[in-house]
Amino acid sequence: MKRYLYRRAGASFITLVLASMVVFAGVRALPGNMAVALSGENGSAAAIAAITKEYGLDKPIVVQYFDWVKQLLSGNLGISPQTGQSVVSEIAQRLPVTIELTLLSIAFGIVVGIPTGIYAALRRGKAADYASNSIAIFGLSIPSFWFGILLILLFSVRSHILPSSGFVSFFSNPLGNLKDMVMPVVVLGSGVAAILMRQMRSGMLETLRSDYVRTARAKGLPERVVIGKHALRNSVTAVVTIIGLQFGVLLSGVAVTEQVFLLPGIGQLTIDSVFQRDYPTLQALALLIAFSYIVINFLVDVAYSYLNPRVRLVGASK
Amino acid sequence: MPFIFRHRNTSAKKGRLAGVLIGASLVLASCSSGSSSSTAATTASTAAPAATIKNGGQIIVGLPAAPEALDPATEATYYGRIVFANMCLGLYGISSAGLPTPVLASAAPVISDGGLTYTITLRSGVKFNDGTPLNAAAVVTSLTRDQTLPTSARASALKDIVSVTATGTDTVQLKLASPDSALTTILAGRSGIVVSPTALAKEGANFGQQPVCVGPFMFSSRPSLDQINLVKSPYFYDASKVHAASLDFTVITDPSTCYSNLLSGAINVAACLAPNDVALLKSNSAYQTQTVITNAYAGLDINVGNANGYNKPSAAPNNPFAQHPSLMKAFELSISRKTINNVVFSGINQPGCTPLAPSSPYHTSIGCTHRNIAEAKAIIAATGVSTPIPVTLMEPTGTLNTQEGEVIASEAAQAGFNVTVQSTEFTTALAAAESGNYEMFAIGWSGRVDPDQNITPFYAPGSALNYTGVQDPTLQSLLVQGRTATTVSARKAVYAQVEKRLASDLGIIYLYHEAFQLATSAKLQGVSFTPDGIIHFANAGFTA
Amino acid sequence: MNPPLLKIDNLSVSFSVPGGTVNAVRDVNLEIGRGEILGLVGETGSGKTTVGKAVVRLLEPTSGAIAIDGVDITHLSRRSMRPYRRQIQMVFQDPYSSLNPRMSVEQLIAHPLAIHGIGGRSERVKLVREIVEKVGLSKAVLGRYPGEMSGGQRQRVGLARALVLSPALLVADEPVSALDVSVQAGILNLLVDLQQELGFSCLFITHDLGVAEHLCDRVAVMYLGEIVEIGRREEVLVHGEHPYTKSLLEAVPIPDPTIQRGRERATLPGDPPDPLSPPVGCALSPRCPLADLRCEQEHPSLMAMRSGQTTSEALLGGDDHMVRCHRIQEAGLLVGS
Amino acid sequence: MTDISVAPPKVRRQRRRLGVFMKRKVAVAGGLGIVLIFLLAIFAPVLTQYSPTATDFSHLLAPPFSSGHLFGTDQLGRDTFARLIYGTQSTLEVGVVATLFGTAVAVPIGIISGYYRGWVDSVIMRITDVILAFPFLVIAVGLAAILGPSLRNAILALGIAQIPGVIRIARAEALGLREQEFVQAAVASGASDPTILVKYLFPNMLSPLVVQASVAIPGAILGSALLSFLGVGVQPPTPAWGSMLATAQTYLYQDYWLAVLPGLAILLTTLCFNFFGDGLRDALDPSIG
Repeated sequence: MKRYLYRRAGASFITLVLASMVVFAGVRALPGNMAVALSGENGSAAAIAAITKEYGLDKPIVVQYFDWVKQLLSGNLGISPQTGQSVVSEIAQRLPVTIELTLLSIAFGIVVGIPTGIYAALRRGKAADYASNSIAIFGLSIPSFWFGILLILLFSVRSHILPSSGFVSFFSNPLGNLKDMVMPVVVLGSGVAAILMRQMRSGMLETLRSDYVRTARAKGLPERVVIGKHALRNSVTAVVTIIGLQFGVLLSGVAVTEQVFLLPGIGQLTIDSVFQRDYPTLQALALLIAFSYIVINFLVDVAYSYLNPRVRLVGASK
Repeated sequence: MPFIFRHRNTSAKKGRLAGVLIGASLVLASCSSGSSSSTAATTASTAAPAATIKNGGQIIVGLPAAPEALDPATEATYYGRIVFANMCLGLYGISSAGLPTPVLASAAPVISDGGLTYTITLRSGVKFNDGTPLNAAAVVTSLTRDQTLPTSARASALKDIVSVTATGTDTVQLKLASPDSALTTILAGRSGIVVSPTALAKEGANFGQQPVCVGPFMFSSRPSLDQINLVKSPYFYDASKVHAASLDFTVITDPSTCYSNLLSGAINVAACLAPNDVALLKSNSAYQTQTVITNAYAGLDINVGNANGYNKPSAAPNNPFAQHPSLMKAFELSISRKTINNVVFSGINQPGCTPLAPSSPYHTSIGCTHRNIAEAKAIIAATGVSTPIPVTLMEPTGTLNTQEGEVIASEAAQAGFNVTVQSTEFTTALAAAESGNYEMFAIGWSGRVDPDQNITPFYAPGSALNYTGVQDPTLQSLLVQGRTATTVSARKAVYAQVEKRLASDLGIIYLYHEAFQLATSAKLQGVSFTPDGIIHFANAGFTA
Repeated sequence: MNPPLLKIDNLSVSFSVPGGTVNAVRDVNLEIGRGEILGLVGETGSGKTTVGKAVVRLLEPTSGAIAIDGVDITHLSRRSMRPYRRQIQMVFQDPYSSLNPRMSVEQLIAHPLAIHGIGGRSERVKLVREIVEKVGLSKAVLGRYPGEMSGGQRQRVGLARALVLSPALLVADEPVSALDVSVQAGILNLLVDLQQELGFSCLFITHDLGVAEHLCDRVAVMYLGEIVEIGRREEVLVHGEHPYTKSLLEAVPIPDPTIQRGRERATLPGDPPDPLSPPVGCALSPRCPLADLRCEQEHPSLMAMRSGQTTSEALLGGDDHMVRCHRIQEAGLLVGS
Repeated sequence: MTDISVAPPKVRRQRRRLGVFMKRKVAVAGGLGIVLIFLLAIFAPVLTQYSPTATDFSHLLAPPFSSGHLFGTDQLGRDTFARLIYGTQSTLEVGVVATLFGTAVAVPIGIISGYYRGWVDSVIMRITDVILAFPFLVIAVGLAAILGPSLRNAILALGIAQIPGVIRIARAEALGLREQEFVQAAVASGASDPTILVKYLFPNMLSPLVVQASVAIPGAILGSALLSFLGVGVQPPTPAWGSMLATAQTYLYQDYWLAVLPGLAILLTTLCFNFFGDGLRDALDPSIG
């Protein structure tokens, strides 16, 4: 087991290193460089030279990369040329917003998706099953930006129930914070709920058909125990995997929702940085997203290998 | 920067680019000219009723893009100027008539030595927003920093100043290398902002995170890039006239969101609206709108001599306009500036065919060509080029820009131009323009006070902004005359010829002068929107 | 003396798994003569399938050698292995997963012929029809897909696919254990008939002693990767001496597929040890009623029941009933003398 | 492993048939919807007299059912109905071609990765991890910035975005299949690797791939709508639902129909594909239920 973990961690590390290289090269492959973008319309040669020098853009890209890695290792992600703030503090300000949005969306997905999935599986073939499945497909099909706009039209513009946008910290105004989060969470969470519902339903059906659930029923165990204890527990592995993957998807996919609801998270910052050629911020962000994706993947794999030891043995026979 | 909903007025994007200007980017009539710039239309849809303004209240302003770090020496965006105008006053400012007016200085500078020495006397009893008194030494510190800081965005504007000395506690003397009549104007921009030496010593390079200047409001916090909070300053010399308790700026990139936020009351001042939404608000008595026509303009750059990049020798690229320059006139005749303005911009901009704003004292009305398909077709026929003539029009991404391209394509098609609109991400488009990798590029300029700065950078050989690669000796000699002429009337005469020359389609087809728009809650009075597009809240407050 | 058709010398196969190394097969020696059926019996996980897969080279041995007709094929390249592939064919345990569901019966059986370039198109068709008839299927099934057939029919297709190449050796890995009992006998009888008709040798892997007794000439019993007893059918299955063999024999077969699993389990107390850390001494010692200190400390070797000689010596003397047990060797010597 | 059930097969079969029939109705509806959408794309010129690109500056933002325009006009006076109908063409092109491209590239890589495992697999998996770790939007914006915006590059970006996921699916299938006895049987009978990959592995992963594609097509349509929002998708004046939606945001308060209609079109199309894919999944892989 330990060796498996080490191997898996090693692979993750390699992925991260590769990712950092791709980020670095990719950012520099964008047309128009940072010095030009920054010094802007009237950038004098002197200003361009100053920026070029300050950010070391005149050095060979390999040297720049190692300079950056050196910086990274000392915990310094540089200064954002757009804001003059350190990239670390800029991200630190925004990350909690994105994480809150992501966590709440997953929570929403779990709360809505899992019970619906169980219910649909138990009522298999009945109207309720088709209805919930159809709604789930609906949830998967609706364009998130459009959904967001519709919600704003309905709940903010027509009826002033919810704020159309904005963000207050949970710690300064918990109720306001939750109100701000309702619509974005519904938009993002509906997709998660749909996926979880479908996964839960098919997992449940599979377990319900299995021998040991049949045995448990035959033994006369009450239905609630059979479902709660046996079937549910058995569907958990797949659901854990999905939640982990969704976490990664959401972290990197919140940009649109953040944009629609004006949430100051990292998604929007990422896109802004692309457009502004803010190399330090963009590099840090892409690495952060890659890192969190890899870490989540790693955790899911580890969790999975604990839940289902057969995974570990893949690679055993030749 | 907008991401999805990039249908902001072109001004936002160009303004951002434009923001990265030298300090003298304020739009106003030159101080040496006596001519008025009253044509800058400041119109309020609802006449401001004379109601009493209460003290207190929170003004929340929606801006379409975020300012950079709030350091007057390095900040370079238009939206940064709006923030500074309310917390970082300069030696001079711009009056509502568009003229430089003393702010921290007590009077206009005393110019001596044949224009080489400027003596500025400071207003007395002024304190920075940390209580530090304003004196000549502080001015010297700020100006020297503007000139010497490596990342300074002000250095080039101040390059003519050779020395700055405090000749008394309240007097500063500037020595110039050569006479520069625009200096007062420059000092009415960010270059003239005086920062607290105490705060500067304390914060050093981080001054932009905790800026301290003189102003009606003082910096409170910036919890994120998109949120700037100011509070009323107790140190301000004119604090009795400041009504609002706080002034917050919040960035809203999406105009629809801006609109819904204004309607829901989340903001009470909107500088982030789309033209069509402003038009909607005009009929809503709960809001008032203001529009100013600025020095910013938009046009179509046509690649006639930039085959290999702006810094390479001029060479004609392989496109119909470079091969047959008269096609530019045909193209101009095939489109209607008025239609573009009405369809895309709800009629808010001012159609025009020169780089000089109608309000500029150097502007001479020459009468633009009007759409004339028959004439356009005749010109095309004369060139012998077979139609339809394929043209690729590069438009920066954004809904309004794309629509502008589509209107142009739709109109030019009738004359025989097959225009393909190529929506291109802004920085990518700039890179393509610099390297000469384009045919036609819809791009504007944020505008300058001095006419030369609105023309020369785009026509000078080897200039980074000379995307078209045009080389016109006649124009060059006229521009030299314009720079060396000393009187306003003499310069005006030169620029009349320049405008005429430019109207003959050298490489840029000018389309319109941009309007900036503002919508405020009707309850908020005393908001002053000056012709330079700057919003002043010093005397603003709520009525009920 | 001609070499035996199949000779396995000191075959070991180990897998590295995250917790260490599992020695699935340890020092196995086996010979199969022409026309002989050797039964390889043992519990699930005893390594019998691994031996089978190593023989058809689906698994790489860690050490040891496998020879066909005296030719060492252990390390042959893919290409040089090809002619020998034709000689060794395998029938798999699960007829549901051993047939490509996207191929028709005809394609399934003809494909090995095509791979080995046997015959022209028409000849292949003929060969396929012949073998299909031989395995007791009608020509009507040729166009069918595996999903449309019963388990018994599928296993007949599996047999046909293996035998169409006229192999010299058939490795049959529990060919009936996945089938209903009612069908099992039919397949087994078919196998016996075909073997007699075609004369191939067979390595028959099973956990079912009854099946082995019905079919095999000789039987080898495996436990934890080792052969613990080997000999002629009646020597092992009637007079089996190894405590493990005995426990297998004591487990009375019950003709009910739902209890089939129980039959794989010997009646010894406890479970087989963790293959990651096998006992130092005799593999069976933790479960064996006869085990003493020596059994726990010293690994017994395989010795002839009557002569007490080690493998090669005993074989020369025609003594081919061998047991891997300290206690039985002691007792057996007494009996034999 | 196979379960040999002792349950009476008749009852089971009947119950399943009923379920399958019910599900099939929805799937058939989805399939018919897809056919209808394709027909709309093909017969667009017959269905409307208006050109989707013809502007009419005298009838801007006309509401639905006015001045001869069924769904009204847009901000440039173009007929919204015509733009919606013609928009199916580019929308479908993006969805289908991007998915075909992504699948065609990814499947061989995934099969090789899963079948050979070892270092080949490690290298491929690391690379796909790296791609997966990047947000799709950054890849899309980057590609569009580097290659320039066009329909072809939008398709390229959307196709590339699908590759890692499809590789994973193909690899997982190959990993599972290679342990299947019929693949081992092929090895044992001396089949060459190319034969095994093409004849044994690929045909047996078709159903998950087809299902994946039926989900990926609507995914790509949604993605192209996003790209249009970024201005890096389908170029004007070609009508595409995504760019129509993007433009409509500006006129949300004047003419909300402009946003509602293309949004509905995207929703209905993705619904059809998803329903169809769902039914397909059930038909091809009954174990999912």
